[in-house]
Amino acid sequence: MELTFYIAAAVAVLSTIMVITRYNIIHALLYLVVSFLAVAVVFFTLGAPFMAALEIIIYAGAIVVLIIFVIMMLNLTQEDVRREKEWLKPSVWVGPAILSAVLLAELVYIVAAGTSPQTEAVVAVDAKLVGLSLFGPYILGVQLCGIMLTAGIVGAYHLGRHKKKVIHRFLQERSAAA
Amino acid sequence: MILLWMIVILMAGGLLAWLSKKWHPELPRWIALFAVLADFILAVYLWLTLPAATLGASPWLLQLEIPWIPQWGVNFILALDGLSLLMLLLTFFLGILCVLVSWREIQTKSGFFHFNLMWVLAGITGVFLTLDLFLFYFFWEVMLIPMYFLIGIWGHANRTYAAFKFFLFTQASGLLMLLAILGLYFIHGSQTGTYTFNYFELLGTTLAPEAARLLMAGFLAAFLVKLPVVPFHSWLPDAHSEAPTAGSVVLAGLLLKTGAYGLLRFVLPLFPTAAVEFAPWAMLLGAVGIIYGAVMAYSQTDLKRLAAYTSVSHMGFVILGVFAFNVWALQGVVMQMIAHGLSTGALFIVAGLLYERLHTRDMGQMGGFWAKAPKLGVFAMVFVMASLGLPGLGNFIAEFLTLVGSWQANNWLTVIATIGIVLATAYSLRIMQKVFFEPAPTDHPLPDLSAREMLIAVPMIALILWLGLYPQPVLDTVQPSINQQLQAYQEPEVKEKVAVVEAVPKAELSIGKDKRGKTKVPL
Amino acid sequence: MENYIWLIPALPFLGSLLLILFGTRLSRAGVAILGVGSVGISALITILLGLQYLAEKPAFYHQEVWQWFNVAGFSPSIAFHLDALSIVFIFVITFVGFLIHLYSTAYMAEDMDFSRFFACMNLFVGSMLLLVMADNLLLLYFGWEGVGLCSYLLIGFWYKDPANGYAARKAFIITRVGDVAMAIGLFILFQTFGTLHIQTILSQAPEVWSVGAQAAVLVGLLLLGGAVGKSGQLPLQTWLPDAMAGPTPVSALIHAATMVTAGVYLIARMYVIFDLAPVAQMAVAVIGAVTLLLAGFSALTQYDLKRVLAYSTISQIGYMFLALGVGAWSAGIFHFMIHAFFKALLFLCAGAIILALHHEQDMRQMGGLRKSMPVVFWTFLIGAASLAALPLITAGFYSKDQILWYALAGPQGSIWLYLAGLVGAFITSVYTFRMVFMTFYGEPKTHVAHPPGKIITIPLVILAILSLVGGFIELPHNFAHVALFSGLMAPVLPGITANELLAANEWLFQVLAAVVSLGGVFVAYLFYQKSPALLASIERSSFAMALHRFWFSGWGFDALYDALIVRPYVFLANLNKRDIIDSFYTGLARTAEGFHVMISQTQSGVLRNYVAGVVVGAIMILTISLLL
Amino acid sequence: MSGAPMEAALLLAGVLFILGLISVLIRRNIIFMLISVEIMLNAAGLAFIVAGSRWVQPDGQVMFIFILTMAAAEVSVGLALILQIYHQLKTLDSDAASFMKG
Repeated sequence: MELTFYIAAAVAVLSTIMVITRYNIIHALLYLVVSFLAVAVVFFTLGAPFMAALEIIIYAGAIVVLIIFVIMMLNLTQEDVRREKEWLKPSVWVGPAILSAVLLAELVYIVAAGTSPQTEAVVAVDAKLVGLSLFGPYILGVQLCGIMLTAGIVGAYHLGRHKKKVIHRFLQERSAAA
Repeated sequence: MILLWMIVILMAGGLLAWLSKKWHPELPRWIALFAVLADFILAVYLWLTLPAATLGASPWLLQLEIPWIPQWGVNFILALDGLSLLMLLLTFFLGILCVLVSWREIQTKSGFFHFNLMWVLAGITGVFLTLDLFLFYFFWEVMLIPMYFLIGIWGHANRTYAAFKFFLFTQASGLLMLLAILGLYFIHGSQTGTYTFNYFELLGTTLAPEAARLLMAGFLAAFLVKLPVVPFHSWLPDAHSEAPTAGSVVLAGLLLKTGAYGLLRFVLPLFPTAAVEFAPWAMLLGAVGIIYGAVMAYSQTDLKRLAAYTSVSHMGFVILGVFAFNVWALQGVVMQMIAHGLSTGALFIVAGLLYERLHTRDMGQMGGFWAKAPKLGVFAMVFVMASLGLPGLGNFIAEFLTLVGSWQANNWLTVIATIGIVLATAYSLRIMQKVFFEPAPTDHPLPDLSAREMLIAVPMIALILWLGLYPQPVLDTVQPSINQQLQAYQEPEVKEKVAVVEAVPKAELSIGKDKRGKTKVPL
Repeated sequence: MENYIWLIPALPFLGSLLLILFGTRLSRAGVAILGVGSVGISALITILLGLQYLAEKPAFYHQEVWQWFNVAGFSPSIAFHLDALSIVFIFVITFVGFLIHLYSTAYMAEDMDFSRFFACMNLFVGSMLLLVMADNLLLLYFGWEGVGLCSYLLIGFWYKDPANGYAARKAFIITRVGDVAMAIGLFILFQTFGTLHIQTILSQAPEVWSVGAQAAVLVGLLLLGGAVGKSGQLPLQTWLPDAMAGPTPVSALIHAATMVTAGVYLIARMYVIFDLAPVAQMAVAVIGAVTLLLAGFSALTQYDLKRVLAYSTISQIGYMFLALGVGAWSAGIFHFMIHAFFKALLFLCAGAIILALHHEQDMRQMGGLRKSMPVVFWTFLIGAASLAALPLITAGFYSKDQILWYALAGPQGSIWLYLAGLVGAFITSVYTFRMVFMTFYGEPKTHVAHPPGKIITIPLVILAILSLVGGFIELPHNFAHVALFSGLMAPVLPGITANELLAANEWLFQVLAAVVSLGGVFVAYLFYQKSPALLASIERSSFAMALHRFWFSGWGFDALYDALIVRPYVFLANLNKRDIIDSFYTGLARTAEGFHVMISQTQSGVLRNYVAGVVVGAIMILTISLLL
Repeated sequence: MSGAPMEAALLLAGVLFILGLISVLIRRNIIFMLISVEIMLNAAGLAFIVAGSRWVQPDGQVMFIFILTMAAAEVSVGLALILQIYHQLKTLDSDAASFMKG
């Protein structure tokens, strides 16, 4: 089981690195799916099989599909890939990478310095328990999530809708000035 | 109930005035006038009918207590004693004048103007009446915001700047006071277990010296800025000079008095030991303020700015007197509050009348009005003389009593303050010289006072003369309150003084013997 | 009669009030009747009251009108206390005041602001009466400031000329400097005695303070400060010569006869304090002596007729201070009364001349008026003789002789004070007759336009008679010995005994004084009448010219104060016109604004920068929490 | 079932988070940024799962569900916004929208 974890973890990290280094969005998305799947495996090893399933369904499924739909609507071409390459020069990424590396180092230090608890056998927390606590003490959170999703739907519909006149007033001013 | 009515009449009058603009453009003025007049008549009625509180007994004449937010210990408490009664009389009197003086001056948005004016007055009335600290803070803000609009909408050229400055100074200091109020609330609550904002209950709070100092600093912040005392005065010249006439009159005549009132009502009784510690510094600030204000006033060329700095100078006497902790000084302070309200109000009215006619406040543009407008000249002369402290006018009684009192407390600062009188002469006479006597640089037509303006001028002159020649009714009205405020300072002495007050007036000789050696207030 | 005491000040106040309210609607005759009448009735009541006082000889009359206020035992009243001292003063104020009012109706007849003039004059008389009748120091202070106001209003009466306004303000402000000293004196008195009632203070002071007590000296000096300011004594004398900018009747009434002697009244009234404070009393004498000399020399050099008289007033009040300072209380008051007569007379004569010569005040433009204005000439001559203290016939001789005598022979007298007085007397008679010769003798230089009418000459004649016979109520004991005046004063002010040794030879000093006075007249005659060339030759020397300039400018006090006080004050005030403290707050606002500009730079709109900011923040927080 | 080491799992979450962060920082394409945010959210969720597993409590998984919901809502709104931006600016460059700083 431990081995499964390490392999899955390695896959997750590698595929994520691939995600962030791709120039073509579709390629990146494919790696992203791999990454999500690997994380799902990690969940499984951590004794959360239900979450693993959710991860696959929602992240690897719904969200990625949504993104792909949008990309399809945008009619991206080879030109965009070339521009992406142009944007991703070492001078651009070195600074943020160092910054993030510092952050990572600190995280590692914190995790390593923490009094490590004795590794015990992973006990699965079954979905029933999760459901009980979700509709028990966290009922307010569930309701809020419902509201948020509603807002998300309304917002997405409102923003995504094609209107005859699409130019925002800020841009109108700008084009008028130009 | 009558106390609540006073506030309600003003607030309702304000709303009605705002609405009535739609029906008839002149209606807001009349509604405002009648609202304030009604309040004034109520206050005068109270003054004449309520028996003067017997000395030694409770000074409170009327009280109203309604629970408001009981779980926080907030009550709607209104209470009237001699001090607040006098302040109310002043408020409503000046309120009437403000409506009258704006009759021609304010032509734009007159409905909203009168709404704001009424609500400022309502806020001031509330401040003078309430004895619940929560409510006090509420009214403190109520008088602030309409004032902001009065300056910001109907002011002169630089009004936005002045309005912001006024708002920032008073709001920031007011928040410090809120902190202090809350601090007092929690300390009292943790000591006794009853969390309350009730003034009477908070009076008994025993405070650690350190806490008392901090809490007093919070209250002082609000009151000293409002008063204003010299390093915190710089909002005042801008606000005064940019405000419309009615705004200046309310500012100088009333808003500054809320600071003085706060010192008397809250700082003195709540923090006796801390106040005694702070007294020399406060008196120093007062003396510095007297001199500094006078010097600044001398150099101004803007008539309203000059008058504003005279306020700074005169308010120096207030703080000098308050922290002298004796009956003479406090009587002088109360007198100063009233007399200064009238005299500086009058000076601003003069400035406003001149502005209405000439459209300038620059004294360099004025001159020779003595011949053209003799009535205006006499009006100005009387109040210029009042502001330099001429005997026979109210300010003299105020300043002399204050100085007599402060002499008992601190000789050198009193000497400095007295020198301020010479400087007051210098700037006051400069007004007369520049505006009325010197030949005019330009030949403006200058109509003399109209009947409406005479209606403003004559009562003011009559009142200031009355205050100067027979101030006893005023002094008697306020005496019990002052004894109350001073109780914490000189328990045995007050008793003695009470006896003195009751004694026949011709017993001066024996009093002189009693007093010797005892007149020095322990500090 | 004593029930009508309150009417004496009330009538002028009422007159003033009516004139302010209705003055513009009344005819000139109406204004004159109201203005003169109110003072006239006051004078009548005063004379009747005075006669009653002389007949009954009570200690004093007292009347309380109402209690002013009462704060914890501080309870001054609007109440009047009349004893011999006050009666002398109110007699002079109302009677001389009445004559001057009468005179003014003619003098001011042409003026636009006829009613304003009488309103102010009445207000002045009322305030002055309050001052001298007050039974407590606060009411006295009321009158004291009131007369200051009227003085201000009347000096600046012709306000169209800014110079007059300047003089008026100068007068008010300088006297206020003295008033501050006096106010502080009142604070100390109140702290010590718990009251400001004059008689109480006077009766208790010797019990509370021993002779020479520090507090007593302090109070004495502070009261002296007030007196010095009001009475134009050193070092606050500079306002008085400028005060001549006012109309001449004003100079006569306020700046010669009454208001400027308020200081004398104050010191005499509070004599007990000065008795207890020998240092303060000595200061009074010294200030008087120095002032009378300085002012005398300045008077020698003036060309403006009224300025000569102004300096002469300062000088004569110096004599009164000298008298008070050596303890010759009654002599000081006697000189006040006589001085009021002859100085008012001189001013009124000067006014008649000025009016006749179209407001010409320069003596160099006058001359030969003896023929064209005989009445004025004779009355002026009488006044001048009285001022110069010509022996035997003039009242001035008797009053001044007393002062000189006690300055030497009194218990506090000294040879130096006497010498100062004697030199002063000589100078007085020189400048007085310089005035007479320059104005009335020689060639006429300006045409006389309006010969003075009856209304002008009648007051002159009355005052002239008083200036002559007024002295006969108090004659030296070795010469007829009439002591009516000092007898009158005896219950109020302590008497004085002369040094035994000197007393034997008193006649010698009287003769000396007479000789000095006559010598002065002779010198004036020599220089200004007989051989002006002699004077011209002296004046040509550079030293004399410098001295002349120095004296002419009043010993440079004006320039000194201007450079030391006025200019720095105005400079500092103007320097700080924008209010330095405000710059602290605007600085605060600027700083906040600066930070705002700085921080708003970071809002670039580039999303990645914001993220970077978040990261940096996270790193910082983590680092801090790790390090701690 | 021998459990996976907690530290390693937490480190994995950290590494994934940092990778997402780097991507947000270096990418100008808005869609890439959105994808990176998803990675970061996922990493955060992983950390919750780890914690929940460590204490054998359901709360960690509850939190993950909340995060999931939020991510879904965020992606839908975010994509709608991207569409708008693309329509208006004809580019996916996030810097092009910097004039909206106000």
